[in-house]
Amino acid sequence: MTQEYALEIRNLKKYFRAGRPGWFSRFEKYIHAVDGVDLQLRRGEVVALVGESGCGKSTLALTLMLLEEATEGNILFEGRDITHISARERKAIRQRIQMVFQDPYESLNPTQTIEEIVTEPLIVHGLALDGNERRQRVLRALEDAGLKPAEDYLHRYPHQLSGGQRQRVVIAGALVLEPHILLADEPVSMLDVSIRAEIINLLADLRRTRGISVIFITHDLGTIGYFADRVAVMYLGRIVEIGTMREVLKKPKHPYTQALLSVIPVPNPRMRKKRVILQGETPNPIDLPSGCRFHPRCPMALEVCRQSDPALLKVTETHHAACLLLVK
Amino acid sequence: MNSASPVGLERIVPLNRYRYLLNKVGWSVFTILFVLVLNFFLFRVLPGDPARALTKDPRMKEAAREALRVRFGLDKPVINCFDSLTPIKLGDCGVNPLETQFFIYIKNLLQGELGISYKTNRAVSEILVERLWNTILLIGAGQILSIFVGIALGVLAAWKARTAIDYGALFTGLVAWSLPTFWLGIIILFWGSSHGFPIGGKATPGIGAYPFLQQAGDIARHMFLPTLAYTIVFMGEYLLVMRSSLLDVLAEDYILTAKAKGLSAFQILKDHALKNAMLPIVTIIAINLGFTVAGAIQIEAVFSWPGLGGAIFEAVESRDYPVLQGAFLLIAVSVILANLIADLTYTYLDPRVQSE
Amino acid sequence: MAVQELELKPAVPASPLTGFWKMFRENRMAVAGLVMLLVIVFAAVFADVIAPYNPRSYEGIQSGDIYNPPSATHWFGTDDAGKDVFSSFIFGARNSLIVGFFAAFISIFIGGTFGVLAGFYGGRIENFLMRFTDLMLVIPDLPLIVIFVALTKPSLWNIILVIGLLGWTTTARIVRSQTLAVKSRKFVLRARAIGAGNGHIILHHILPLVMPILVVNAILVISLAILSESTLAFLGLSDPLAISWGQMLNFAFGRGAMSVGAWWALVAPGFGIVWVVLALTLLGNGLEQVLNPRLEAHHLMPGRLPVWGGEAESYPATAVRKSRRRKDAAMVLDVRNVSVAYVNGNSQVKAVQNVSFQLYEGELIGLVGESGCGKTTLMLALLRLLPAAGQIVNGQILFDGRDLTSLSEAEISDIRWKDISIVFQGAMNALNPVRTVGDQIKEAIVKHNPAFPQKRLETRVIELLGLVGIPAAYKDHFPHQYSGGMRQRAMIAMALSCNPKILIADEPTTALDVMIQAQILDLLDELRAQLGLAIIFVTHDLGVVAEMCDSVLVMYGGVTAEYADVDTIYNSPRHPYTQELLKAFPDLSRPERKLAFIPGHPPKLDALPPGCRFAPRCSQAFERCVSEMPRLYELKAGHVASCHLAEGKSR
Amino acid sequence: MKFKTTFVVLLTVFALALSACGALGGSQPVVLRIGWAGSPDTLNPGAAVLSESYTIFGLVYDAMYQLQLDGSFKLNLAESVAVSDDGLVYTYKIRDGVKFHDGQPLTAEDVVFSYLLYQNTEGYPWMGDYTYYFDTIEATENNEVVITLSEAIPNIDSQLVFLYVLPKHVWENEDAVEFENFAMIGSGPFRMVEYKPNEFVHLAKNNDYFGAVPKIDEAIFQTFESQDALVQAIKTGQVDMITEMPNTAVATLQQDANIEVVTGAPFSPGVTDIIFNQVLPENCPPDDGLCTGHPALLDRNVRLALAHATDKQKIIDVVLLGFGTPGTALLPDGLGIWYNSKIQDYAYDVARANQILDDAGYKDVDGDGVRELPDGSRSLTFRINWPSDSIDSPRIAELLSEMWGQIGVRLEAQALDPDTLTAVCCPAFDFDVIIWGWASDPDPNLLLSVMTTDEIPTGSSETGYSNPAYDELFRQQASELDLNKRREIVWQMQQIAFDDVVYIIPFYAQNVQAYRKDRFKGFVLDQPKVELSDITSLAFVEPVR
Repeated sequence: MTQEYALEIRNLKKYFRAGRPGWFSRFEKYIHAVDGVDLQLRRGEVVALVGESGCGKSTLALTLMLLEEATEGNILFEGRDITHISARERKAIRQRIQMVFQDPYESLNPTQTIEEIVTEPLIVHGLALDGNERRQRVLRALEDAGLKPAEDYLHRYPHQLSGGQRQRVVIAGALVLEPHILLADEPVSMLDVSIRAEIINLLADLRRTRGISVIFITHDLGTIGYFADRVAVMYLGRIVEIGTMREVLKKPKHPYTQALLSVIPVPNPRMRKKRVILQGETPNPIDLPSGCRFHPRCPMALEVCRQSDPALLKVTETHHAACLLLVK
Repeated sequence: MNSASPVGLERIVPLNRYRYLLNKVGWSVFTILFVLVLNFFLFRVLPGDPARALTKDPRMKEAAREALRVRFGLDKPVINCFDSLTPIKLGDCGVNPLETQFFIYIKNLLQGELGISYKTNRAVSEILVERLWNTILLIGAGQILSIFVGIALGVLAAWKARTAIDYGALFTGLVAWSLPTFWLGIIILFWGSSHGFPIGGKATPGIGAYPFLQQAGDIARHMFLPTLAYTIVFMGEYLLVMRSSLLDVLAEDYILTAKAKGLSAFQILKDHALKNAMLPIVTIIAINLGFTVAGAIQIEAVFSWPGLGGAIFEAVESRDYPVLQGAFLLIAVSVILANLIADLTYTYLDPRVQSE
Repeated sequence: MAVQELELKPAVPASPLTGFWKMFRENRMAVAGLVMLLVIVFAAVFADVIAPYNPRSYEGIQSGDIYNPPSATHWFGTDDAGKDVFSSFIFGARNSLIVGFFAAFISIFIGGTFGVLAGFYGGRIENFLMRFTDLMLVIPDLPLIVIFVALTKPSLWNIILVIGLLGWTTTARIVRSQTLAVKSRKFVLRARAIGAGNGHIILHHILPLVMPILVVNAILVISLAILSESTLAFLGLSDPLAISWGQMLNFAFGRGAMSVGAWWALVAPGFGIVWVVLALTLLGNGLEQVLNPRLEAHHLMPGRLPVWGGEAESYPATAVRKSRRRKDAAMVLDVRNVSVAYVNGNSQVKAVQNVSFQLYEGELIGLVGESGCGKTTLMLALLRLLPAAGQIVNGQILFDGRDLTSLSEAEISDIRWKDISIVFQGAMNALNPVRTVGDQIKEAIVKHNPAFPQKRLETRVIELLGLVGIPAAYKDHFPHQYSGGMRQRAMIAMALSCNPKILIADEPTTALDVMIQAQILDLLDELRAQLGLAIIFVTHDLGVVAEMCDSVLVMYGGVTAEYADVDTIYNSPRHPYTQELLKAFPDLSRPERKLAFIPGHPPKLDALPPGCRFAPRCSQAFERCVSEMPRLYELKAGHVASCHLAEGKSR
Repeated sequence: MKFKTTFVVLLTVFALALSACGALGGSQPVVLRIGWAGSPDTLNPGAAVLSESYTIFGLVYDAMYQLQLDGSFKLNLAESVAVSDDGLVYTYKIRDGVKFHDGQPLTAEDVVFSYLLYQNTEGYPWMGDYTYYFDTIEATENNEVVITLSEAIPNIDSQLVFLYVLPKHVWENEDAVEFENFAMIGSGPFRMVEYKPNEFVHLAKNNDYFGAVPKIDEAIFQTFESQDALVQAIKTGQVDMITEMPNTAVATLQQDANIEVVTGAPFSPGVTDIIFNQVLPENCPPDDGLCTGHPALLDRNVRLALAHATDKQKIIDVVLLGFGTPGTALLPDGLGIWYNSKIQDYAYDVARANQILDDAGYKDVDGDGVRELPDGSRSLTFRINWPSDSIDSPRIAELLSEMWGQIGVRLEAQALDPDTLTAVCCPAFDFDVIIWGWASDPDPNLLLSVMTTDEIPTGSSETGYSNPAYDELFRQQASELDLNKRREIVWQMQQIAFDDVVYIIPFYAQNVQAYRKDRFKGFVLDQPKVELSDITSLAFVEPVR
C-alpha cells in the first residue's frame, strides 16, 4: 500500500478496425477512439472526465475495466501493469475496479430480484460462500448505497424501483465487492434533475467513508462541479486539458474547454452571458485532422495549429493544457 | 476478449454500397456452388438405381439392367480421390477424374443438362422448363393476388386497429394461415367442380386448335380454383405480417410528425407508412417467390396443374430421383436469387441498409 | 411513442410473474388459444377413455359400414375402412400433438443453441453458424425429406426427426437477433464488469431474456410441425399406421372420400388441424403481446373528440408579463383551463389539469417539468395530436379567435404546421427514415400551399436549410446520414417551412451534447428575433430556460406549480417545488455549492396524491397540503403559484 | 396509386378471360374424353414400363397379334401364320396395303426392323425377354416375316403381342433409347394429335385403318392426379369415361342415371400377394442374401395356420368394398384358361388355425398372447412391410394384425419406401412378410417363374420358395406346345404352390370403370374382362344421338 496512485494510465490507445481490408478495399482504417491518454488517479481522488460524445471517454472506461483490450500503452493498477493479463487475473482485478453505468433502467436485469443482482458479484467471484455472511454483505452494500432498510428491497424487482433507487442498486452491486476504484459513466444523466444530486452526494460520501477513487465520466461539466478534485477534458481521444476543478472551471486554458464552459447554462436570467458556440460537430475519429485535432473548430486557431500537434503543456504544477497558444 | 466496438461507433463506419452488393453477390455465388455439390452427393447416398424398381421383374435381364446403368451414367465411379487432398480420400484413386460421375455432372450442368428422368426417359431440364412456365403462370397470378389482397387487408386492419374490421381481418388471416394447403385445395376443388369449374389441368385438352381468346378463357377457367386456393393460403401470411408491420410503423414518431404537418390519414398511409411497412414483407415475398418456383406442390397436385410442383409430386411418388435432383437445384438457385433480389430491393427501399 | 410509453404504462405489477398472469388473462387471443389447445390436449391425453371405439379394430365391420354419415353411434361418421372417425380423430390428436411437440423441441433446441451461440459470441462463430443457417434456409425441404424417408423408414419418430431437423432455421435467426439485443443491453456489460464469465452470462442474463421469445417461437414451431406432418402424410411420406390427422386425410383422399360425398372423413381431421394450429397461433401471438407488450394504439387511430368538462377552475385574470420584449405584441395563443385525460375503458387518468397560459408574438415561454409531469401531453393537446386514449376533457385553446378544441379534424389539419408547428424530442424518430429530408420539407409546403410554384420549391428548401445552417447539398440526404444535431435543425427547418406563428419545441435538445444543445438554442433565439415567432419551449432543464425564456410555466404532476416571468421564477420563486428544483440545479458560477436534491420521486399520473401533488416530497408541507389540493393563487400580476403557503400572500 | 391500376387491369383481364370461354360446342367432331390417373411414362414402345403407355400403344400401333378381352390372341397385322412342324419357324404373311399415319406403307421390312430393334437394344427393359427366343428374323419379298426360334415355345403370340411395329423410315435415324417419339407415327386405328406429358394424350381416328375405323373422331386421355378428381370429373361431365376410380365411389356413381359403372376382371390382370420369406439357408443368395426371415415361416404349418386365420372376404369387403374375389394362386383369375379354378381355398377357421399351431408345438409359453417357437427361443412376431405408395396395403396390414392376433401371431407393421422394399426383399431376403403384388403378362410363364429355385439369386423370387417338383414342371410347361397339356401342367403347378402355402393371395381385385351412358354407347361389356379404354371397345364406341 505504498503506491501513490490507485490507477495510472500511460499513453493508452484503443483503436477499432473500421472495415477489414479485403477484396474491395486495400487499406485498413481505424477508429482512433482513445489515442494516447495519460492520467493518474490518486487514492480517494475523484477525477472528472469530460467530453462530448465521440471523444472516447466511454471507450476509455471500457478499456480501464479491461472489457476492451488496449491497443497500445499501459494501465497500472496500484503499481502493477494490468494491461495484458490472463483471464484469471483479470477477474481478480475486476473485484477492485467497478463500474456504474449511465442508464439505470438498462443496467439491471429485469428478471432478477435486487437480492440476486447484488449477490451475483459475490457468486461470480466465489466470495462469502457462507449464506449468512453473504446476506450480511449484501445488506451492508445496499445500506451503504442508501437503500434503507435494505431488507425492504431484497425481493423487489428493478421495475418496482424509481430511477434513483435503481442507480443505487447498481452502486450497491459494485460496492459489495469492496472496490478500490469506481468508474462512473454518466451515472446521473438519465435521472430527473431533482434527484441527480442524490447520486452525486452518495458517491461523494463513498469516497469519504471508503476511500474509493472515482473516475466520473460526463458530458456535462455542470453536474460535477463541486464534487471532483480534478477535471480532465477529452477531445477526439485525447486529454486536452487537465487540472484541479477550480483551475479548469475558473481559468480554462484550452479554447475547447473555454467554449464548453461558456455554453453551460446558468440558472439565473440576470447572469446571461456571452457564449462561445463552436460550429459543426466533433469530426469522426477515423480521419483525424492534421496538426492540432481541434483546429478546424477552434475560434482562435493559428496557421501553426494546422501543422503541429501540441502535447500537454504545463500551466501550473497541477494544470496542463494541450494548446499551441500556450507556447507563446 | 470481446472485440465488438461499443454501441454507437458502428454507425460511423459505413460500408461502401457497392461493396455491400458485391458481398451479397459473392455469397450467393458461394451458396450456389455449395448447393451444386450438395445436390450431387445427396442423391448419391440413395439407392439411386433406375433398374432397382424393376429389378424384381423376371422380364428384366441383366444386360438390360447394365444398359440402364450405363445410360444413367451410374457405371462410372462417383468421384476420384483428389491427390492434393490427401490424406482425405473422397473416392477411388487411380481413376481419371474426367471419367467420374461428379465431373460429368458438373460438365452437364454447365451445358444446362440435369440428367435423364428415371421414369419418363426424358431429359430433366426439358421436363422442368416445360413445367416452369405453367408454374410461373399459376404462382404469378396467385402471388400477385395474395400480395394485393393480403396487403390491402393488412393495411385496413392496422389502420382500423381495435375495431371490428381489424378483428375480422385478423381472424381471417389467422384462419387462412392455419389451413393445411392440400386440405383447402380439396375442399375448393369439390366446391368448384360442382359449380362448373374444371377439375384439373391447365386447359381443356385439344383447346390448342381454338382462337387465342378462347384459349385464354379456357386457361383462366382452369386457373380459377387453384389460384383461389393459393391466394387464400398465402394471403393469410401477408395479412398478418403487413398488419403487424404497419402497426409498428404507425406508432412511430415520424407518423406523428406527419400528422402534425397536417397530412390526412390517407396521405400519411400512402406517403409515410406503406413504404416503411413494406420492408419486412419484401423479404417474405422474395423467399416465397423463390420457393414457389418449386410450384405449390400441394395445390398443383390437388388440381392436376402441370407445373413444377406437380412434377415434384409425381417424382416423389415414383421416386424419380433425377427429376427431384433437378428440381432441388432449381428451387435452391431460385431461392438464392430471390434472396439476392430481396437484398438488393432492400437497399433500394431502405436507404439505411448499408452494412450487415 | 415516447409520450404514450410514459403516460400509458400499465400499473406496475408486484412481480414479473403475477404481472404476466394478469396480462395473460386480459389477453383475449392468448386465453382463447390456451382454452382451444387445452381442449385438444385433454382429448389426446384421455383418448382411451373418450374414444368410443378402438381405432385399430375391425371387429364387426362390414362393407356396408364404410363411409357412413354421422349418426348417433358414429358422431363423426365412419371412414374408408368403416371405422369410427370420432375415435380416430381423438387418437389422431394424440399423434399430431406428439409430432408437433417433439419436432418443435428438436427445432427449438438446435435453433436456440445456434441462435444464442451466434448472437452471443459473434465473430467467426456467428459467421459460421449464421451462414450455415442461411444455407439450410435455401435448401428445399421436400427433396431432403424424400431422401431421408427413402434411407430410413417412414415412421412417426423419423418424421419427427425430419421435421425437427429441418425446422430450426427461423428459430435460430429470431433467437440470434434477440440474443444480440439482450447482449447489447447494459446489464450484460455490467455483468462482465463484475467479472462474470461467458457461461454465467449466458445462463443468468441471456437465457432468461431470450426464453420468452423462445417460448413464443416454440409454440409457432409446434403449429408448423403439425402442418408439416399433415402435408407429409398427404404426400404419402409418413407412417400410415400411426393414426394422425394427416394420415386420416391421406386415407380419405386416397380412398375416395370426396367422390362418395363423405365430407365428414375430410372435414373432421382437417378441422382438427385448423383448430390446433389456430389455437397455437392465437396462443403464440397472444403470448408475444403479453411478454413483449406493444402499444396496440397508433397515431392514425381516430382520437377522442374534446369534451367540455365544465369544471372551470377559477383562474385569476390573465397573467401579464412585464418582461415582454415588445409592449405592443399581440396575444397569439390563449390556453384556458385545459385538462387532458387518458381514457382506458372506464378508468380515466388525469394527465393535465386546468392549465392556462398565454403566448404573445415573439414570446418564448418555457414549460418546465420532470418526466411524467404532463408537459408533452399538454403540447400534443394544443394541436389535437393526442394518442387515441387521450382526450381533452376541459378547457379552451383560443388561437386566432377560434377555439381549437371545437374544430373538425379537417379544420385542425389546416392549422397544424401552417400556424402552429412542432419539433419533437428525438429527431431520429421524428423524421421518416426512408425519405430524403428535402422531400419531407417539400411535402409540408405543398400540403398547405398547393399552389406553391414547383420551381420555387427547391429554392425554398435550400433557403430553409440555410436558415438552420445546413448546407444545400444535404437536402437530398436521408435522415440517417445526418448527425443528431443536424437532424434536430432539419426538424426546425421543416417546422418553419410554412411560416408558422407559433413553434412548439418539445425537449428539442435532450440527449444532445452540450455544444450542439447550445447551437440549437442559439438558433431558436435567433429565429424568434428574426421572424417574430412565438415559441413554446418544453424542457426539464432550468438552465436553458433561464438563458432564453421570457416567461416560465413550471408543471408538476399535471398541474401548474408556478407561472411567472423568468426573473420572478428564478429570483423570487414561491412554490417550494420551484425553489427546491433551483437548488438542485448545478450552477457553475458557484461550483463549491453543495447540490441539494428533492427526496422521493415525481408522482405517477395514475397514483396521484389526494392533496397537493408535491406534498409527499415537500419539506414545508403541513396537514392541509395532504388533504386539500391548493388552487392557483395570484401573488402579483403575472405570477401565480399553486401552494397553500401562497394563500395569504395572494392579492 | 400505381398498384391500384395494376389490380384493376388484372381483374379485368381475368373477367374477360372468364367470359370469353363460352361453350366449346358447335358442329364439333365427336370427342371421347377419357379420364385416368396416370400418364404414359414414355411413348417409346421399347422403353415403356407403365400400362398407360401400353394402352396408347395399343391404339396407335399394330402388333402381330391383338389380345382379346377373353384372353385369347387374334392375328392383327398378319393375315396368316404358318408354323413349321418342329415349332421353330413361324412365317407371318403381313396384310397388304397397311399404311402408317404418314402415308408410307407398312411392310414386312418394318416388322423385321422393329423386332431387330427390340432385340438388339439393350437399354429396353422388357424387350430382351420378349425377343429371347428369336434366332433370326427375316423379311421375304412376299411381304412375309419369317421368325426362327432358338427353341420351340408354346406362347409365341404373347411374346409378339407387345412388339409394336414401328416405321423403319422414322426410327432408323433415331437413337433407339433416347428417341422420345412424340409424333408417334404408327399404323393403328388412332393417330397421335398431341401429347403433353402428364397432361393429356390427344388421339384422332385413322380413317385409313385397315380394320374397323373407330366411330368417334377423337379420343383424349386426360390425366388427373387423384382418383377422387376422376369421379368428380365424370359426375360433372368433364370426361365421358374413367378408367379407374376408388371402389368406395361405386355406389354413388351407380345412383347417377347418366353414368354406367362397369366392373370385371382387369384386362392386364394383377394380383395382390402376401409374401412369406421361406428361403432356406442353403438357398440364400451368396452375394446379396441376408436371409433374416423368421424361422417359423419355413414351417408349412405356420403358413397354413395363417392362411386359415385370414378372412379374405373381410379384407375384400373393407379394402375393396366387395369388388374382388378371394385369391388362391399367384396367377390371377384374369388369366382365363390358365387360372386353376378348381383349387379349393382354405376355409377361414380361427379354431382350426389355432389347432394347427398347437399341434405343431407353437405354444404361448409366457402368456403374453403371442406364441413362441416350439423350442421357446423366439415368439411368433413377424415384421410385415409394404410399399409406402400403396394406400390399400396399410389397411390390409391392420386387418392382418387383428386376424392373426387371434392365433397368437404378432405383426410389427412398417411401410417402406418402394426402393427400400426392393432392397430388403430380394434377393436380400431381409424380411418376414411383405404385402406386394404383380401385374401379369397374358402368358402364365412370367408369374410361374417367380416361384422357381432359379430365380432366387436373381431377385425375381420373393419367397425363396424352392421345390424341385415345381421347378421340373415349370421347365415342362415352357416347352409344351400343346395348349391343353400345358394348361394341365400350369394348373398342377398352381395346386402345388397352393398346397405349400407359398403365398397367401388375399384377393384378385376387379377393374372398376365408368362411362357416361347419356353420351356414348357401344362399349364391349359382355366379355370376361373389362377394359373400356382398349381398342376392343374404342373401335365401336359411338355417341348417343
